[in-house]
Amino acid sequence: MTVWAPAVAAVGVGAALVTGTWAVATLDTAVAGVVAGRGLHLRRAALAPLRRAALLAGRHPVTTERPDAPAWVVAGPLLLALAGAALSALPLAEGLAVADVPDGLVLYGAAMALVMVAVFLHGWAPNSVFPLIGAYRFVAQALSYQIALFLVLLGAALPAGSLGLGAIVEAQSELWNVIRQPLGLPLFLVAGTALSFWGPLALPDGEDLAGGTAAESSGRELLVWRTARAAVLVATAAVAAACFLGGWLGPVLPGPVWMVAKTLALLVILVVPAHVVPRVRIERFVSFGWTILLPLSLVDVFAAGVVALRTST
Amino acid sequence: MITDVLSWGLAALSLWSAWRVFRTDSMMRAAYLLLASFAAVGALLVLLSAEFLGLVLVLMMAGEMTIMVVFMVMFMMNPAGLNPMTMVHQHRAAVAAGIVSFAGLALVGVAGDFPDRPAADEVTTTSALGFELLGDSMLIFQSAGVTLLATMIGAVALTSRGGRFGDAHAGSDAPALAPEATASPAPATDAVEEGAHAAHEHDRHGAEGEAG
Amino acid sequence: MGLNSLRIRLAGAAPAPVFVVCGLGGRERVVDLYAEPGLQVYSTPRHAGVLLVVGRLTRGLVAPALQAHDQMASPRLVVRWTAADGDDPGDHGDVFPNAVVAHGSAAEVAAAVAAAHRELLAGDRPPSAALLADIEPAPWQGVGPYGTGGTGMTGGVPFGRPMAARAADRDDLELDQLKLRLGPLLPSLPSGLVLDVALQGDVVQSAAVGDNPYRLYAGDPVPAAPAPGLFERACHQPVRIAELERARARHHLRWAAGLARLVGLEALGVRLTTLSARLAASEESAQAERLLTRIGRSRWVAGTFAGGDLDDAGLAGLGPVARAAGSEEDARTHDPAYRALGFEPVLGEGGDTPGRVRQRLAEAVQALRLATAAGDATTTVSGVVEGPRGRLGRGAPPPSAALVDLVAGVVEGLEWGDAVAAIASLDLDVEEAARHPQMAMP
Amino acid sequence: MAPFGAAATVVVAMLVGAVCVRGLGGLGREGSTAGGRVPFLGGWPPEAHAWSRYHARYYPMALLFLAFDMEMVFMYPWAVVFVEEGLVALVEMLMFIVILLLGVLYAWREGAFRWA
Repeated sequence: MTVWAPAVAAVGVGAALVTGTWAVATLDTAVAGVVAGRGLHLRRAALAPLRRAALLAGRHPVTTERPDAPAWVVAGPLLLALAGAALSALPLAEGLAVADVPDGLVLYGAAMALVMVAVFLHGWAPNSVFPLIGAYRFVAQALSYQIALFLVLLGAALPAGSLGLGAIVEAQSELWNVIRQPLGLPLFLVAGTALSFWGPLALPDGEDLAGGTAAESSGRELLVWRTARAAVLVATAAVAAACFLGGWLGPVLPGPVWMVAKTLALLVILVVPAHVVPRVRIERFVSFGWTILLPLSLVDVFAAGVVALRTST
Repeated sequence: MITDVLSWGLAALSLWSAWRVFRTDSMMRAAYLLLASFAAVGALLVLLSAEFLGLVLVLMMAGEMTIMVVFMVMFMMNPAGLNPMTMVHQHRAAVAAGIVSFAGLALVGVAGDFPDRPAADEVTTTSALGFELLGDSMLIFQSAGVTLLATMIGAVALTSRGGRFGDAHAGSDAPALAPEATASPAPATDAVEEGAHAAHEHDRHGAEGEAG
Repeated sequence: MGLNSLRIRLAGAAPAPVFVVCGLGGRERVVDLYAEPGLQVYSTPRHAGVLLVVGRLTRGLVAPALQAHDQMASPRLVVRWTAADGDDPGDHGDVFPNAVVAHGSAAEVAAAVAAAHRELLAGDRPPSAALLADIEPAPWQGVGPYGTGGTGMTGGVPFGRPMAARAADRDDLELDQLKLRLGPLLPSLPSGLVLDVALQGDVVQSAAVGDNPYRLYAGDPVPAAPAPGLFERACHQPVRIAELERARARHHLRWAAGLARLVGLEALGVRLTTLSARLAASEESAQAERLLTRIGRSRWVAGTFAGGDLDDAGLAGLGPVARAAGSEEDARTHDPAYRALGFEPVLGEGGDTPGRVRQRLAEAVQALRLATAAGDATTTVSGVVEGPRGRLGRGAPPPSAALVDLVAGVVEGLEWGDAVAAIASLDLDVEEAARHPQMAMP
Repeated sequence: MAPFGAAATVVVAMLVGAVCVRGLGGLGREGSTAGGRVPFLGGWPPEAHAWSRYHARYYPMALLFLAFDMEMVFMYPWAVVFVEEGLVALVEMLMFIVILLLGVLYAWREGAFRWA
């Protein structure tokens, strides 16, 4: 391994992040157009993210009176980097990963736990009421989904006997986890939507808070923040594809194509509710997270455990 | 070579951010600088082939430090450090405690029995830990569960206001001294004053406790 | 150079990012703006580059509009949407001297905004400079060891503002209370509503409605009275029931569009607004009916809204709000023409926010069905008409005046998101409240 | 060497993001005026700083989280050795989790997840 390998890896993950966020924004625009009754215009939807990005890139960011400037500068890039860290643990095909470490799930967990820090910093930094409320709301939200998110992934790791994402994919060569653990994928998608604070669970950046943690963001800063949010969604979909849909496994087509196709399919499932399901109340989500999501994910883990034991003996 | 440079850099980052914890005015910055310090230590552990421990340190500390920010902001006056203040109190005791703990840790570092070869790649700390937890340390593991349950119940009982039987204050009248005497309603105002007083005390003396 | 011009070309093709100031007589026009594909209306000026002033600015709106203008990131632009015949002169038009003036339909204005925005990006139009004086709020550095103007940890005015004061709260704790004046340009509140709230955490501890920005003061130019709407006309002359009920359904649909935006369903809001303009067509009417029924029945209403209880008392004449709480009052029950159609008021969906939401959705569906069934029947004139917000006519104050008084009580103790939804469920028109005889011309 | 790739990714993403936010002359005070720096509340300036002793009413739930965060640390190693250890592992973890779930049940009955 040469010294340049990490640099190449970083560029690769960066390219994946950029195309992924572009795909998310395109899907989002297309679905919004259909729901609004304007019909499906794929070409326009594909151009829309580039246009909006160009618009934001040319605008000078404004600060508030007495912001926590370092926190503001760190928040968006940190969120982007966390999505990048999660993606770097993901294998695109057998042996084709930046860092398919034996503790891949823990790496993913550490990155996703830090999402809470990035969002809190982003809401805290402007010293303004609505972002601040958004930040505290996200803490409540994160405390409610996080355990369930990690547990469900742990269930996927049980048959593999390893926390490495490559090993988890390989263990699905006979049967995908989505069938072996029917609860796993739906629970993960709910927790993942909460993690990416997207759609009905975009509570920290909600409309009632005039944009929440992003209420004081403008120009390039806003562009980085929106990109980072979409990148987290991409990472969520990609991890779900690897852990539940068998990642690169599939007939005829080469592995990376399967991985990308599965990720895109999951992205559609994640993006559509944003235009169909209304914002959930934070309290309702918190009690849902603790009294339904968490117990169900424990049930999922133990059911997965029983199944894994029966197949191994 | 790269590993050496990285480990020295991470050690320096860890020390620097730990030092900044006590030099900043903002509770939020103090907590997250501490998190940065922990993250650097976690990265050091990864370099020492203790991948699981390093990553899990970051995973836990991210949540823990955020909760610490939430609580510190609730408890402290001037939580953002808008007015300058000092995070260091009781200098002598603090210096003494610092020296003692440093000496203790240094003793472990110097006198401890460390392997002098890097661990083989196929040895993973994670599975070793797993066998330990399910084997010899099973009792410790299970009693941790009971301890955590006690912690949860204690925390909820102490903090939850609107319980399942209504407001926590209702029915919390002090028992009357004489059996016939009608109990006077619990003086809620006392509770307020006590709480406020305690919070005030905390603000004055609690900085180092919170930051540590 | 090539890259930059490409960026400008791309940016020019994006929907123009707009922040809306709703002036006098602008309310209905603002609703149409959200459905324009060439515009993207944002809920904070920080995301916007165009300040779009709809209708006439009043004295109470000048300072907030200037503030919002300066809060926009540069390069920025002001567009004023005046009525087709031009708004009266002397209506604070000089506040934005370099504003682009547009009039006509929402589509025409959207096109004008997009064109002006493209010129701005291409550098053919000078960006709007800051309008407020560039003075730090409190540069004074006096008393106190650190020159922040006070002593102790929380004293003084560090960086120009004091720190929040402590206050007791419901949980017997003493924590800081944020006293805020929210609105009149906060899009999550009805346009023009100024709310003085005390927040502890994200919970509204107390609230009071502030000065109505649409109120006119002595010496202000008096705008021409708006043309009476269908419901006002129905007080004095018979109108076709089909037309009246379609207008009611249209009103509720546009209210639902606003609510959809508030809960993050912007695209659904566009759909509802578009449908509201085409209710005369039977196909669109049936489509709207299906959509409203589906939303009202879905479990999401219960998941998205909660709290905001109002009891039956003191809601006389408040239409859907009163009926949701269990009142049976509906002026239409006294109209023989309605009775002939078998009209029965929709009753008692619940006196809280989800109840009011369901009530209004159900009433919109009922109105669409009545409109279909009514044929050529006309109303019987009795001087009183059941408007979409409540009873109109006989010199009664407009329902919004009473609805505004309900706001403070309904939001107390609610989490902010619930509070905003509770206010939206009241469907108040702040401008209509300002037309109350007691409010006008103090 | 794999972790270096992940680390490089994080560093590069941070740098690129930070350059976008800050490096190109952004997020400075230049170009903005005092009026524009006022936090957005809908038109009027705030009376006081927003940073304050914020009452996060969900604090009982935050304490509950700490216990479960601990539990995750035990569960990762457990998952790795699960298949090898077999039934013993399943039963032991089940015991541990049921004990913790009692805490959640109690908290839910006490209304720790409601705050408004």
